[in-house]
Amino acid sequence: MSAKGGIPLEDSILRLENITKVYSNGVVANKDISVDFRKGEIHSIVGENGAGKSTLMKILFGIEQPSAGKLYLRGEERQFHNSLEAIDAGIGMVHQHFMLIPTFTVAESIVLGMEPRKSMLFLNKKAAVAKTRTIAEQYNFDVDVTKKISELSVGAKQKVEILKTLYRNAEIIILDEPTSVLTPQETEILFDELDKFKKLGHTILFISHKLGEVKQISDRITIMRNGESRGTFNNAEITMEELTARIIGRDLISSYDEKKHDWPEMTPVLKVEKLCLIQKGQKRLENISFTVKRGEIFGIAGVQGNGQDELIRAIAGLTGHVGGTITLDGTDISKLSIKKRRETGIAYVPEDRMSDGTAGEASLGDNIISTYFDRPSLNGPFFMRGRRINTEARRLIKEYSIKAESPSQKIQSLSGGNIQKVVVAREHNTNPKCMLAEQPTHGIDIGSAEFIHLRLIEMRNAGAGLLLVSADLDEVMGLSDRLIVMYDGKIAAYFSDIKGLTRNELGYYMLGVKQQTPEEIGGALHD
Amino acid sequence: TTAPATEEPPAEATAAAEQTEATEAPAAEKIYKVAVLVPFIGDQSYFDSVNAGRLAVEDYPNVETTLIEMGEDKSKWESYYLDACEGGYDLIVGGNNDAEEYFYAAAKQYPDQKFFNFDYVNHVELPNVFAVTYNTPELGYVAGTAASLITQSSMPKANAEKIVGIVVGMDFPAMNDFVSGFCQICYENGVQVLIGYPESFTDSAKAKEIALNMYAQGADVVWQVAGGAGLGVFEAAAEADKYAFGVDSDQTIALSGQPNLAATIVTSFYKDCGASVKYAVDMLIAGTYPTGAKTLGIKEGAVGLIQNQQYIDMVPQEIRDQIDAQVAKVAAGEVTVISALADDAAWQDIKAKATAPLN
Amino acid sequence: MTKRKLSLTGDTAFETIKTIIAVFIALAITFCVLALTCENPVASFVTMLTGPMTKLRYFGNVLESMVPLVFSGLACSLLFRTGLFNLGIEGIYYIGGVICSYIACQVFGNSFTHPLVAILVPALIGGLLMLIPGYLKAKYNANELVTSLMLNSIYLGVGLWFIKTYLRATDYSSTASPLFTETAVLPYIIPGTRVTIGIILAVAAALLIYVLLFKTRLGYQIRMTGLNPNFARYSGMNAMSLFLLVHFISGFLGGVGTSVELLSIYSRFSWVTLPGLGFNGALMAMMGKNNPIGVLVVAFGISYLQIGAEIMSRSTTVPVEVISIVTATLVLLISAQYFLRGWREKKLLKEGMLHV
Amino acid sequence: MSEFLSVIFSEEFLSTVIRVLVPLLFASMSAYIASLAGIPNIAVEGIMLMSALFAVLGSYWTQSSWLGLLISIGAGLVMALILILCTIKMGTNPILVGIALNTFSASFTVFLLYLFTQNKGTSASLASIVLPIVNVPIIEKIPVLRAIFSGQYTITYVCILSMILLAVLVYQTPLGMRMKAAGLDERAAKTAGIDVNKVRIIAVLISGLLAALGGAYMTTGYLSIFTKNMIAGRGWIGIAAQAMGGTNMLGVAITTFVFSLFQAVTNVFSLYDLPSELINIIPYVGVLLGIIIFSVSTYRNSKKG
Ligand SMILES: Nc1ncnc2c1ncn2[C@@H]1O[C@H](COP(=O)(O)OP(=O)(O)OP(=O)(O)O)[C@@H](O)[C@H]1O
Ligand SMILES: Nc1ncnc2c1ncn2[C@@H]1O[C@H](COP(=O)(O)OP(=O)(O)OP(=O)(O)O)[C@@H](O)[C@H]1O
Ligand SMILES: [Mg+2]
Ligand SMILES: [Mg+2]
Repeated sequence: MSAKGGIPLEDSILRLENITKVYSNGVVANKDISVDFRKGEIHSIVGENGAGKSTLMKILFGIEQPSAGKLYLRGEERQFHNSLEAIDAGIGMVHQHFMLIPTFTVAESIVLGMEPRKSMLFLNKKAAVAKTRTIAEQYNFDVDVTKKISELSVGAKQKVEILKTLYRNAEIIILDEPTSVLTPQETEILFDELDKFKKLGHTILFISHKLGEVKQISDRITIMRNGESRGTFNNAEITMEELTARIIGRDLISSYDEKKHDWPEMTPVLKVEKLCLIQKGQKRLENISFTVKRGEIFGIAGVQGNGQDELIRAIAGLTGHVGGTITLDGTDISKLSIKKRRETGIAYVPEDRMSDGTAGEASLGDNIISTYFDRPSLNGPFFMRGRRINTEARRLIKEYSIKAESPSQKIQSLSGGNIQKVVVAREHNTNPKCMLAEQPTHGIDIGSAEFIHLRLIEMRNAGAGLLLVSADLDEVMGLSDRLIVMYDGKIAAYFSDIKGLTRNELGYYMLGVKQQTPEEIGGALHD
Repeated sequence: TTAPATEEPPAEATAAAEQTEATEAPAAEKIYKVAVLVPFIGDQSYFDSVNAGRLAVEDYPNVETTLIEMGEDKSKWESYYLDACEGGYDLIVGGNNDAEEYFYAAAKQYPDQKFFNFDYVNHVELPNVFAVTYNTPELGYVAGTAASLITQSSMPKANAEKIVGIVVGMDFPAMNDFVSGFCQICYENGVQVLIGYPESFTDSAKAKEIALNMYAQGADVVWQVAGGAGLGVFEAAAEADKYAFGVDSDQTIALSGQPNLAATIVTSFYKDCGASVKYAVDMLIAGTYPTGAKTLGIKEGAVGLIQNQQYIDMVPQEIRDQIDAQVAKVAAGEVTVISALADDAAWQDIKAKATAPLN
Repeated sequence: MTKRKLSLTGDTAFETIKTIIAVFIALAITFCVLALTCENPVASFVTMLTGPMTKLRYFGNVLESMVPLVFSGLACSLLFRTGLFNLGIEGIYYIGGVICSYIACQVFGNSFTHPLVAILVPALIGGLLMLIPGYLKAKYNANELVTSLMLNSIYLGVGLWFIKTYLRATDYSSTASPLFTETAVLPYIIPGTRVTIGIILAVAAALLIYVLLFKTRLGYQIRMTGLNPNFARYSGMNAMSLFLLVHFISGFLGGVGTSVELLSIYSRFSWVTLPGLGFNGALMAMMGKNNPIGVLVVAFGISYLQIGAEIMSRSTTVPVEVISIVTATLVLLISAQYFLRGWREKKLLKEGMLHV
Repeated sequence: MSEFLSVIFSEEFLSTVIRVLVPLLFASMSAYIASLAGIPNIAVEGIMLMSALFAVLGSYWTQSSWLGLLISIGAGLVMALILILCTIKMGTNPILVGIALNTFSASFTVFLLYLFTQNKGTSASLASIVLPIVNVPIIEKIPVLRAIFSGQYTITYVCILSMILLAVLVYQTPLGMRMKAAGLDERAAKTAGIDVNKVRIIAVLISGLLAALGGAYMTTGYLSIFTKNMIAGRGWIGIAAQAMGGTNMLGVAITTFVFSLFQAVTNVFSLYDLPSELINIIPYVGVLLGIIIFSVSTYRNSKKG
């Protein structure tokens, strides 16, 4: 079954032999990995958070150097000391986190590092614009190359990242979780492109936690676990279940439905009425009204950038200038400070765990108490009680199976999935009446994602109201009891029951193709 | 009659202070250890002059000197004085404005050693201390005399306007003591004075800009009293092709590397701290170390103007004679010179009068 | 995931080894410089290292010169903790000194209340003045480096003018205040030195700030705000008021520092330029990694070295300026992050490979 | 007052502004280019001081003002090299290195001065040579223009040229774009295949070169003598101007110009009987008010949208 061995060297364009990577802090991220990539294939790499996928790709791209092992490119042994050498050798990489500079234009971002010149010395700005435009057209990417990066949507930024590799003539394109921020439609387009590249002879290395996508697009799949390779498989020869089992070492719960549970009295807990928001002279939110009840998960679907983030931040109190009212459990919280809102019973899992959800330089312990550090049980009359805080942190680490050595470890040394678990643990631990969860499993491996989902369901079952924002349709459809779709700062649709709702139907509302009547939408508030 | 300040015989410089002869003491075996404490040398001003005095006595066979630079951090000075006292020196030369309190405290604590304050402001009477100060206003007066004569003269770079300038490092009484006498005589002579304070003793560029402004407004001679920054005035003079006065010592010597700048200096008005240091050491060796405080002025030759060849070549005989006459008048005590340090009201008054534009 | 703490190369052990080796190298360089500039390098070197221990007065010098460094170091470290590069302590030291002197020259109270007022008032005003760049930054995002540098020069000008116009000593030839009233001066605690209760205040301040930062809710909030203001705001902390509070405390420390320095070491105010203690404080803060105890240790170390070098230069022909070469080398080596890193990584790699 | 106005509106005043502006412009551009590439250069003051001294020593040793200038630039580059090596190779905080270099330079210049002149205050006794004053034939005759473009010290023209080259470098060359990228986001630059360290080394060396020219200007024409601590805070003004302008070169230049204008006015004011301490803070107050107005209006605009 394993595709390993057997393949003659000539067939493989890129071959790794016994690659081991030990980071300078002693972490062994890759252990004795041997794998080869063939010309014209889409090769997926899957594995849990921290399995070492990104590290392996960084080694291929010259950002990290292997501690041991060899790398053969087109049969020839190579060593990349920096990205420039990798780029020159025809390797391109789209990173897990965008590597774009907000103040640069699209054209500048794309040509950076390989700028067209005039008379040897000078930047040829016109040629830069022309060249990038040509490439974008050639591959059917619809982006305005004269726009600034900061003005682009997430999907457009993703496109720019891919254009960057194409501009560099990459024969091997590495995509580290490119789809985690895209809508289904955008993902479809991307996959079409990838298929096209494949046919043109490009090799694509694809990393994703969404196994459905992996199955859909891959020729071959390499599984990683604990820094080791657990074998490479032909896509056709491995089932979804097998794949899952090999990644997390057990089976996944197929559906959360059985866990559904009706809270005895579905009283409203969060009521948002006629919410409006104007930012930088633009209407960001217009007349948003809905009610979240105890014991339900209220979903908000939508393409990123259609006001979901602003809405959640307005409810949490992070954005000012709100017209309309927000009522939590009978109290009008729309004029209250963030702290007061939290005290009234709001908890919030933010979209960006690194910039809002944690202080990377601070310890895990400090991070896990930030929203209730003044709780009497953690404090004496004057001082904070270090030992109790430690105990509390250890308890949460255990309960949420966070992979960490001790509460005094810096949080940024945890893998992304574990950081997300810390955030969820902390917010859960405040026992909120209403939890705002924004992209709670973004970029997280399936095992951890399931764990977080179960926690959210548990909260719901204990009587909390949950407001779930997600760009991942599987997630939002799998978890929500009721659902609205947001488009252009307005509610485009409301579904009181999501049974029978199709992804495509939802997609039409998300893209603004369809729109419900005000009466239908009114149900969000009054149901 | 070339007579740079440091070469003047000390006996003449301090004629008023007791009669002196014997420089070679009979007790030949004794080696006299002298410590000289200044914040730093190279100020182009009296610390350098004190050091010159030290170097002069260094040549004596029975004198050993140590120069101690204390740095500009005043909080450290006390320990430098105490260290010097504990270092077994026979004579400790120090004092002047900011260090005075440490100087006198140390003198009190170590009564067996002799102390010499080379430029006092508030003398404290102690049996082992001798202190001198210099009549700065008189020096300013002489400089003002020369300046007002030159601006009205037909010297090649002099103009019709009766305007002169003075660039002063900072606006505080000890510095203004140079200005008060200067203003006094200029006002008497109907000459307007431009005063500029760069508020720095190191920013020569700023001093240059101020001096350039003065020259642009019609001044034809500017006196610099601004330490290192003052060198900018000579740069301005060279650029504007005008005259400048030096201060503290013969600055044509200091500017030996830059003849075009040295050429702008008509004369320098000196304060001979070095000579007084030498005098104190001589007295120590002679076994007649004085106590008390003395003010040294024109009469004692401790302040005055440099009459070198350049001066003689540049300044016509009749002007030099007029200056000499005025100097003699001051030496004879016929003029009461206003001191900014001693009489603030009078200084403010003369400053207002002398700086008022002429009509 | 094989993740192990590796003992010899662990963070604390490595930092210690690194610092010791850096100090040794810096001293070796110093020795070379001495060998080039003076006749008896060995003796001079020994004097430099042991000088401060040879006399109580010298050791007193070490303590007294570390006091202002501790205060400005603490003040700067708090500012740096907010992630800002604000050099305003320099100006606070000046204007605070002017205010302290004004009070110290008045006649009132006794030898307890007078210094108390003379320290607290400049401290309060220092705190308030520090709010200017703090507020401009927090509210309007005005660059704190620009505002603090400009304010430093402005405080100098205004302070000089104030002294000249309202507080000038008539018996003194340069711009300076009259002698401080006797009751205002801080008492000496070690006879034969100028070590006053200032040193106790400095150590107390460091401990207090340490406790504040690491043991209290306020300190927790300050640390989180400093590390990630977005996170602090998201968590419900009032980032703006914390930010202003930190600036206030920092200015307050600056005011206390300058007052303690003046009332301990000086008998009148005669600074006509910025004292430079603010910049040195920035150095202390950075070398002490913005940790109060670190600042204390660094301030002692640098003062010791400085005094040792001064004693050496007094008794030898070495020019005082050579000290600066020594200090610069030491500062650069100790604060080098990558210094010995290669060695450490090789070791880590070896140990890590064992687990593969 | 009318007298004051007549001074302000004179051609002479314009050339005063230019004279004051040149070293400050070098300082701020030095700070600008380094910070653009992501290495704050706090050592501008120290580099200027060192170069000012070496310009004098160099021209004295070689008896050629041009060789002196070269030596001075060399000294500046060495200082810059220390900054960049400590930062890149040793991972020292660049600001710490900057402060250390400034302290070092303040003492070391005095030490060198003493070594070569036996004087700790000035280089006046050295026969150093200045660069010539350049008169430009036709411009010499045109009012106003001649105040700016003729009869200036050699390095003033070097300054004009440097500013043009710098603007071209930053805005018209790949290197400039890479510097900006390295400064704005090191990781993004690295993954785009840019050798960030190389770009930074170049930027800091250019920064050293500009600071060195600023220092050399002080002693090769504007003045001909080195005096201890003669840079007197000009480097810091440059750093403040950089901080105000950020990545916008024009903003940095305008701030510097405004400061110089105020400085020149101050020099004129200092001949009037006003409290000189207060007069001397005018340029600082000017820049402070400038940044307050600028920040408040930016804030208002961003609120309005
Ligand atoms: N620069 C680094 N220094 C030290 N350790 C690192 C570094 N980068 C990654 N690691 C560690 O190496 C391990 C593997 O990380 P890697 O990023 O390769 O995982 P991954 O498979 O990409 O995970 P994810 O699915 O979350 O993206 C993790 O334990 C991580 O903490
Ligand atoms: N110097 C470091 N020391 C320790 N851990 C580090 C270091 N640098 C990065 N890491 C950690 O290694 C992990 C791998 O980095 P990477 O950029 O691939 O993110 P990730 O963990 O894979 O994120 P995600 O969960 O979003 O996929 C991150 O969690 C990061 O915090
Ligand atoms: Mg990853
Ligand atoms: Mg005249």
